[in-house]
Amino acid sequence: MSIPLNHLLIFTSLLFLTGLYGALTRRNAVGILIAIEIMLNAVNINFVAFTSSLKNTSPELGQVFAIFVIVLAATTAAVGLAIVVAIYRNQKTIYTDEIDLLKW
Amino acid sequence: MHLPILSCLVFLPLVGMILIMLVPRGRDNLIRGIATIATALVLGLTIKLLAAFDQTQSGMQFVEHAQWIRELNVFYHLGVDGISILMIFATALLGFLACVASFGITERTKEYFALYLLLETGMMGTFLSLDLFLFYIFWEVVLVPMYFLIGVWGGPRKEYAAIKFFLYTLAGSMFMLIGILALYFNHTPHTFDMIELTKNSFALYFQQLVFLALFFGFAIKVPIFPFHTWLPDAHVEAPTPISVLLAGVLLKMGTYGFFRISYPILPQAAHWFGPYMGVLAVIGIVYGGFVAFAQKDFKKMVAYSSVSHMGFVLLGLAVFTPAAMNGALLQMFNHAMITGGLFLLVGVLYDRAHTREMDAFGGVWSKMPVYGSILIFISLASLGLPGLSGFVSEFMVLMGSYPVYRWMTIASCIGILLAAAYLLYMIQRVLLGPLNPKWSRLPDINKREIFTLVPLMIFILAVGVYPKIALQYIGPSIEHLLHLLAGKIAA
Amino acid sequence: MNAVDSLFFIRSEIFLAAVIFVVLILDFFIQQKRWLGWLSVLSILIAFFLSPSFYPDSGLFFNYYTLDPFGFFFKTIAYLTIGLTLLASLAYEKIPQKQAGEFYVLLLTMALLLTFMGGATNLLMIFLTIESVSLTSYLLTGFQKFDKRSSEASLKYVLFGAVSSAVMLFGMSLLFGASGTIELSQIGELLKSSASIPQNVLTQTGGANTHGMILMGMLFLMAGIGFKISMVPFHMWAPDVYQGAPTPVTAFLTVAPKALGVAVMARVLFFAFPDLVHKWAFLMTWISIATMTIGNVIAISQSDIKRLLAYSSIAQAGYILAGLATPGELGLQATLIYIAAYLLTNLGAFFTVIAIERNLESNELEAYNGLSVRNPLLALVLTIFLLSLAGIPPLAGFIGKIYIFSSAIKAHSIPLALSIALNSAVAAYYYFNVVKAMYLAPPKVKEPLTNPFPIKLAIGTMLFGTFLIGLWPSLIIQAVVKSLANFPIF
Amino acid sequence: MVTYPVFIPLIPLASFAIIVFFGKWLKEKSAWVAILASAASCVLSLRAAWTVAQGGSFHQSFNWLMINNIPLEFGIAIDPLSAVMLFVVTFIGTLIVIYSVGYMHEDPRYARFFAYLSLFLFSMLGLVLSSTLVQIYLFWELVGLCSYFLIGFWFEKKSAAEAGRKAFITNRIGDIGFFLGIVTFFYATGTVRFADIRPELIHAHAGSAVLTASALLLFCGAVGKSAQFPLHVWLPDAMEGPTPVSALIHAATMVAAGIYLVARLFPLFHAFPDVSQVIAIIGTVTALMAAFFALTQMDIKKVLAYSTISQLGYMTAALGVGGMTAGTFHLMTHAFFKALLFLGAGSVIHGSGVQDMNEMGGLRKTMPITFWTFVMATVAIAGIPPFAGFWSKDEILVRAFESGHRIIFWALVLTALMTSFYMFRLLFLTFFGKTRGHLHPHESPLVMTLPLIILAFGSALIGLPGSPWMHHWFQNFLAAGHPEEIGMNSFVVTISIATSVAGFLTAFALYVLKPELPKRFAKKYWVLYEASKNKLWIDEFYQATVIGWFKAVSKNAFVFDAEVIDRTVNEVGLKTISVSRIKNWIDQYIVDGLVNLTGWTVRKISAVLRLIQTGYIHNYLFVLLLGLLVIVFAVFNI
Amino acid sequence: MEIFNSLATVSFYGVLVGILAVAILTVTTRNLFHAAIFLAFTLLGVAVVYFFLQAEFLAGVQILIYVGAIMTLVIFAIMLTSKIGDPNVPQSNRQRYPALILILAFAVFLISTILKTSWNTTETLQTTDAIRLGKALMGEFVFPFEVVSLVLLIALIGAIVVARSDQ
Repeated sequence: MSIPLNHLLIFTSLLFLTGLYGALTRRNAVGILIAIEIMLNAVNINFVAFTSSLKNTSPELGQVFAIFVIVLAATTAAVGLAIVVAIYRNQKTIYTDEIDLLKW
Repeated sequence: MHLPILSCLVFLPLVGMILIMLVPRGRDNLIRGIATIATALVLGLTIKLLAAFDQTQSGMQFVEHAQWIRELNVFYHLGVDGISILMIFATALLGFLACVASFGITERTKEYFALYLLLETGMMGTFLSLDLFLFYIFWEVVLVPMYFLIGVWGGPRKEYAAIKFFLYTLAGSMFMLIGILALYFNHTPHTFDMIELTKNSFALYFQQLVFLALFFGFAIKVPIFPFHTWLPDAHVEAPTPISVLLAGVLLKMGTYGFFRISYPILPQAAHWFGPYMGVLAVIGIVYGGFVAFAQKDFKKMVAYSSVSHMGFVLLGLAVFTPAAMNGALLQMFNHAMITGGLFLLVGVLYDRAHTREMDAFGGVWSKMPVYGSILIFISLASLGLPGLSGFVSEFMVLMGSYPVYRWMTIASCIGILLAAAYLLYMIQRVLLGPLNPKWSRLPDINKREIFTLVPLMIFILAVGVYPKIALQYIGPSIEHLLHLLAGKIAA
Repeated sequence: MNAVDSLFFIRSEIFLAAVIFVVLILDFFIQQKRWLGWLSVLSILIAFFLSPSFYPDSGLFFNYYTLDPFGFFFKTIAYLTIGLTLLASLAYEKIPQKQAGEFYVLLLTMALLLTFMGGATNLLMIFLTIESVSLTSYLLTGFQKFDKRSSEASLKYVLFGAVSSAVMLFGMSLLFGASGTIELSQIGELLKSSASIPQNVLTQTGGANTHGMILMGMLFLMAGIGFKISMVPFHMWAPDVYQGAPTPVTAFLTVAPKALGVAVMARVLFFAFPDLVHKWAFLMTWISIATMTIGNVIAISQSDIKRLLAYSSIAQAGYILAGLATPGELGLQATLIYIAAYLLTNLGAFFTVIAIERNLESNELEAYNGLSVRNPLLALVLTIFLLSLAGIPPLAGFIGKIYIFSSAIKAHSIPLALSIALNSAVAAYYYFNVVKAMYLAPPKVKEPLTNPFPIKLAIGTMLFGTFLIGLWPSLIIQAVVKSLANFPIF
Repeated sequence: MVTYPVFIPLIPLASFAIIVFFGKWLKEKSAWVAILASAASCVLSLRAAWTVAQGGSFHQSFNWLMINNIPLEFGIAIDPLSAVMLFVVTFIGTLIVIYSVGYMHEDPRYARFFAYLSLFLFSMLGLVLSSTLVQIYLFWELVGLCSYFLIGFWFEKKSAAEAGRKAFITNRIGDIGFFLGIVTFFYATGTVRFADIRPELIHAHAGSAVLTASALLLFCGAVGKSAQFPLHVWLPDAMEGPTPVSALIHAATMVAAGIYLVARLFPLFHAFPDVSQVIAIIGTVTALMAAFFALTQMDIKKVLAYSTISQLGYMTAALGVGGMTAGTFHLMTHAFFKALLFLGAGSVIHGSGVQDMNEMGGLRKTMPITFWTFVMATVAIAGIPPFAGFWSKDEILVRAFESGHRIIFWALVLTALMTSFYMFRLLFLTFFGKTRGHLHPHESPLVMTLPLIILAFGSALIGLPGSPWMHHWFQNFLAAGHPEEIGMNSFVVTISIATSVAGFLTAFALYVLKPELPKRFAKKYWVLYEASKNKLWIDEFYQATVIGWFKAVSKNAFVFDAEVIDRTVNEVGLKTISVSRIKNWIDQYIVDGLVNLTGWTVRKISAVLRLIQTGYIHNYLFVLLLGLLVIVFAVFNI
Repeated sequence: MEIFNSLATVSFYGVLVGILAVAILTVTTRNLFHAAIFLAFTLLGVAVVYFFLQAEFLAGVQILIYVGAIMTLVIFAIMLTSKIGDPNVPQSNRQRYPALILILAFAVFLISTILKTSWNTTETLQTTDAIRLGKALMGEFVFPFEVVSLVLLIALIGAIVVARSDQ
């Protein structure tokens, strides 16, 4: 291990929070989806880092987990973007602060 | 074949309801017939029950006991004793009479009578249940038809009155449920059985908490000051027969709860809360009387008079003397008859004149001599004229409460004075004085209406002249209850 | 248990998977899509009866799918919900007829995924199934793809869901790091052993101190599951989604994913964190109170019946969580019983709403005015469901409420008990607003309402169930007791 | 075994029932039912009284209620006291029922009137025959009820209806005291049976404060019913009723029930000198005050009403100073001559059609029978020997004199003077001089004059059994073996006769010789005149204080109910609107309640909270994370 | 070796800082198209991190699926919804500062918790290879694997249904 696990963890936390910030502040639905991808990547680094450097676990476990995360992230992105396309078709916008038919 | 008479009492109306639901819409006479027959059968069975009832026994009779929910130790447990028998009878009688009085309902008859019968099932079940779980269920079952009966067939502000009634009572019963469950869990083995629970020895602190929880449920129903504000609204808006049941039976469910649940199961707490209940009772008596006096609406006046009269029941409960307890229970019965009658009479007038403003009338007695005489008769009973039933129970309560709470008793006497004041004032404004020419064509009370009133008058007079006919049923049970209370309180 | 041996036990799931493909293929050939719907309903029924009559001793597929009584209970719930939703959607014309086949496929897949969700006992499967269920739900929500509201709902759903699952995943990664395992029960073991060793010894021996990570992981994980349950403060998506989604989907969404979310939550809390019970029980108490209160209070000012029921279902989630807030045998029983009762009642209510919506083309409360005249039976049925939701005896909802109350009182959780009591009164108010509209308000038009058979069947089933459980609660209680037979209870 | 006295009250009850249920068919014949019934019970009463006079007694009862395991009996008991009352009630009652046939004919509610009379007779006889305090209370209320009905018999007249209510409520006030007195008495002694109330029992509790209070409270009942100060205000108003009613109920019998009660409980009052003193003072004050009021009244019935109050005060005072037999004696004599006076007045009203003495005068010629019987009665009440009033009044004065209460004695003497004066004033104003109004008076029919004649003989003779000429037979009979010492005090006799004559002379001077004098006196002593005429403004005082206060409390309680309990803070905005709609004021207030307050609050909270659901997904996400942060923070810190 | 190691460490830190920087740009840039490009760099950076962690297979997967598939999808979506890429339109909503505060609070909380944490780490990284991963996927993880494949299929069908604009 070249750097301490905690340092890497701080990095992934910050990366995760960066993504979160994006999710919170983006107006554009696609932008939010992009931000979510960043968050998921942070999580994946966590899994890989843990599985590689911890004593009481196998190196495959975390990596397989990460693979599943990637696959589902891809699916989510696909579904999410399909929905974005659908809403663009219906409401001609994908800005979240313009999409408020349903409220209160 | 041994007839499970109590189950019949509870479920006969339900059968009637199902039959009515099967009848096609529009067959009003058939529907009325079914409802009348169902309620008449209940009344008949009740009379049979009265005849078969062993007056010397203090315990439960005609007990029906069957397991219902094994996992919760819930039983289908019905029984009747001196405490409940009069209320059963009052329910059956008023149920029948109010059903006859409901013939005037012409709108959505099918729903009306179906709900009406459901209501009767609920009321009967409440008075007959010996299992808290069952009791609670019936208690709640009463609420729903009541909501509709007020809400659909009520007066101009029916929606408001109905939901107010419903929410008030529901909130109360939620607290009651908490109390019931607390009892359940603190008794080993866990049980909802009222009889079993009386054998407990809960700590005082626990008893007080549970008593308070139950108190909210019962007090709202009674209603005890300051939980009474739903009552005038509900009464004013409800159709006449429903007002009758509301005042005649539903209010008693609250005080019955004290007799049946709070007192035997939580004796020390009951004793501890006695003085506070007494104070609330006196406030209710006097306050209700004063407010009744200020009313312009006939029905509202009667409604507030209920607050005042139910205060006597509470006062009787607050002291632990035989006279007061007997009196309180008798007052429940008497008030059912008297107020039931008064509401019927208000209804008679309202049906004809379409107003309840007392000032709008005047001199009606000369146009409606029979009506006027009946109204005066029942009003006199309500104001506690000796020889009529109201006097006996109020007398017993005051007699019983005097040695315990002297000043409260004296203060309650103001209530008696007030009763005379507001009832005579009512009579004056409605019946006496010069005839308002607007009412020169009022027809007198008709035969059907008289038919609904005569039985009530008979009981008012009979109990007033010879109270033993009612007291003989309740005496041993009250004695038993007091004995139980005395033992527990001393311990 | 290895994969080959496991196959025997998942025959119903395999059957269902096969049906999914069959329907997909038949979709190309059959123009009358409702036959596909009936086929789906039938296959759900068959699949249910194909379930093995006994349970394996260990988790299937190397512990990636646990088939136990607890899971079976939720499987029943999932199948029931899906089956009835299928029935109801047969009568829901707003689903584009062309895509109806895919709609049924999605629902069938949902049934399968929910089953797996109920059998998930490790973090990977939890993530996988929650995410898959969510994905399918997003699609179902957006299925009325030319409806602005539907697609808006699904957009909000997908964005909210994706963020929640990212948060959950982050928590999972921390848990994985802290324990080195993804098995819930092993996490529990580890926590137990680390709790028994004093902290200072650990640091001296160069051991790990991951307490903070575990706690953080647990909470993040709970957030992700809470999103499914729509518990406060992770509920914000729910009203919009429930309102916007096609009504049968709403019916389904308010019940099944929520129930399964609770199942997962229970498994996580009881298997992985029994030693943190004091923390999460406290948390659950207040979350439960907040959930029921916010749901009920906001529901009061709603005028759209779907949105009203959406908030109501948030509140109901609060009651369900109350069972978890008072951990113990009774609490769990309460949770399960409440879920069952809630399923019957809430589905019933929504189905009735579907039946009305079909005719009125509106979900506004005003449109319900005088419904009791236009269709007395429907009004009566909806009233009964609403009463059951309000917890009035002798209906299913009452049994649930009694149990929830009991568990709160038995655990001496006075705030919880009081909150349930007050909330019940508040809830009654808005339920009765609907009743008021139906019975007390005069109708604008008098024409009667008519409905096709499937929806009647669905409503009838629910009505029967509501009364059955209300009058014969032993039935559900016994089932629940059985399903909790080997659930770890402390 | 049921003995015949049981039927004494039951026969009128049966008559009542018959007339109520069959009145429609009986019509005029209802009167005969009532007459027969009262005559029958009169006969039975006489027989019973005869038996008692022979030393017998009746007592019959059954258990009515159990109060804390002490049985409360219900029954009849006849002793000398009740025998006297029985005689008075049934005898006078029968005469008045007969009289009513004439007086009430042509009234649309003719049958109902006789039903009420029968009911009253039943109640009054029940009262007299009661064997316990509770029972007496029961009938006490019933007679009050009959009085209420009969005062308001012409209920179309607002004043009549009002008067009935006033009577009932005023009585109720006294009755509450009575009721509490019974309760306290019961708990102090453990019994309410009259048979148990003997000096021995009372002595066992001598000096007991509770029993003192009890005695005072019991006396409250008498104050109400016998119209003693300060509850006398109802009786003059009660004259709104038909005159036979005034005669029977508000002069002869019912109002005497209070005196009867005090006499009944004499051992109790006698044992507490303080209480006796209160009774004596109240009696005296009442007697003096009412006589003073009677001086200036111009309504013939009002004069008689105040006279009744005054005479009742006399009796009360007698009982207060220890003259049990004296009081009772006066009760009996008063019943006769006052009934006669009222019936005579009734006859005058019937014959002339007016009640105001300003319009009368000179009726002597047109109504001779009425005039002569009226003279008999006036002489009796004025205390001219040997008529009835003289003997009883004299005995009371003797009692008062011997008791040593000088002020009371002189006050009573003054009362006697005024009595004589206002009675002769009435006589002169009505029958002498010239007719002042436009009247066409005629003599009443026989059915009315016959009772007058009988009563006139009664008024003349009924005093004799108590006179020294018959060795105080009556007093001995009443004291039943414990004869009180009856002294003839020549000083008192002289004073008594002197006052009577003085009263007569003054009246004669003022109203026959110089009819213009009274007006001058009225101007000169206008303070006294106005005080008397306006009855010391007591009614007005009550109206302003007690009744006003009562109404205010009632109104405020209702407002409190609507505003505070039912409404509270609710909708400050609406309040401003409601000011503009004062008509719907109360409605507006009832709309909202504590429940509504809660409901309103919840609805408002709801309306605010739903705004959190902005519809913007980024806000939702923000809430999610904020919530998570809060949760994490909370859980880490517990 | 020592120098190589420290060089690797320094470059690792450098990569991490770089990723963070690019990620921040991704979420803040006004041009959505630029954001997509920055995302691609972020994802590439993550792949580099996997290399550092000696998870070569995963790094490959990352590049293939993310940079290949997801990026394509994203850009495709941006194109489809056109105009949106206009840099003059503000790309962040009005809750920027509250969000920043929230994120900072989270950061403080997370980092302080992480700093309190110690791990039971191995001396050297545990490594694995594609074969073992493949065996695991088809062995122990076969069930989730199958489930995911089913989900993928159905989700894609669903996505197509929803996205297609037929009538």
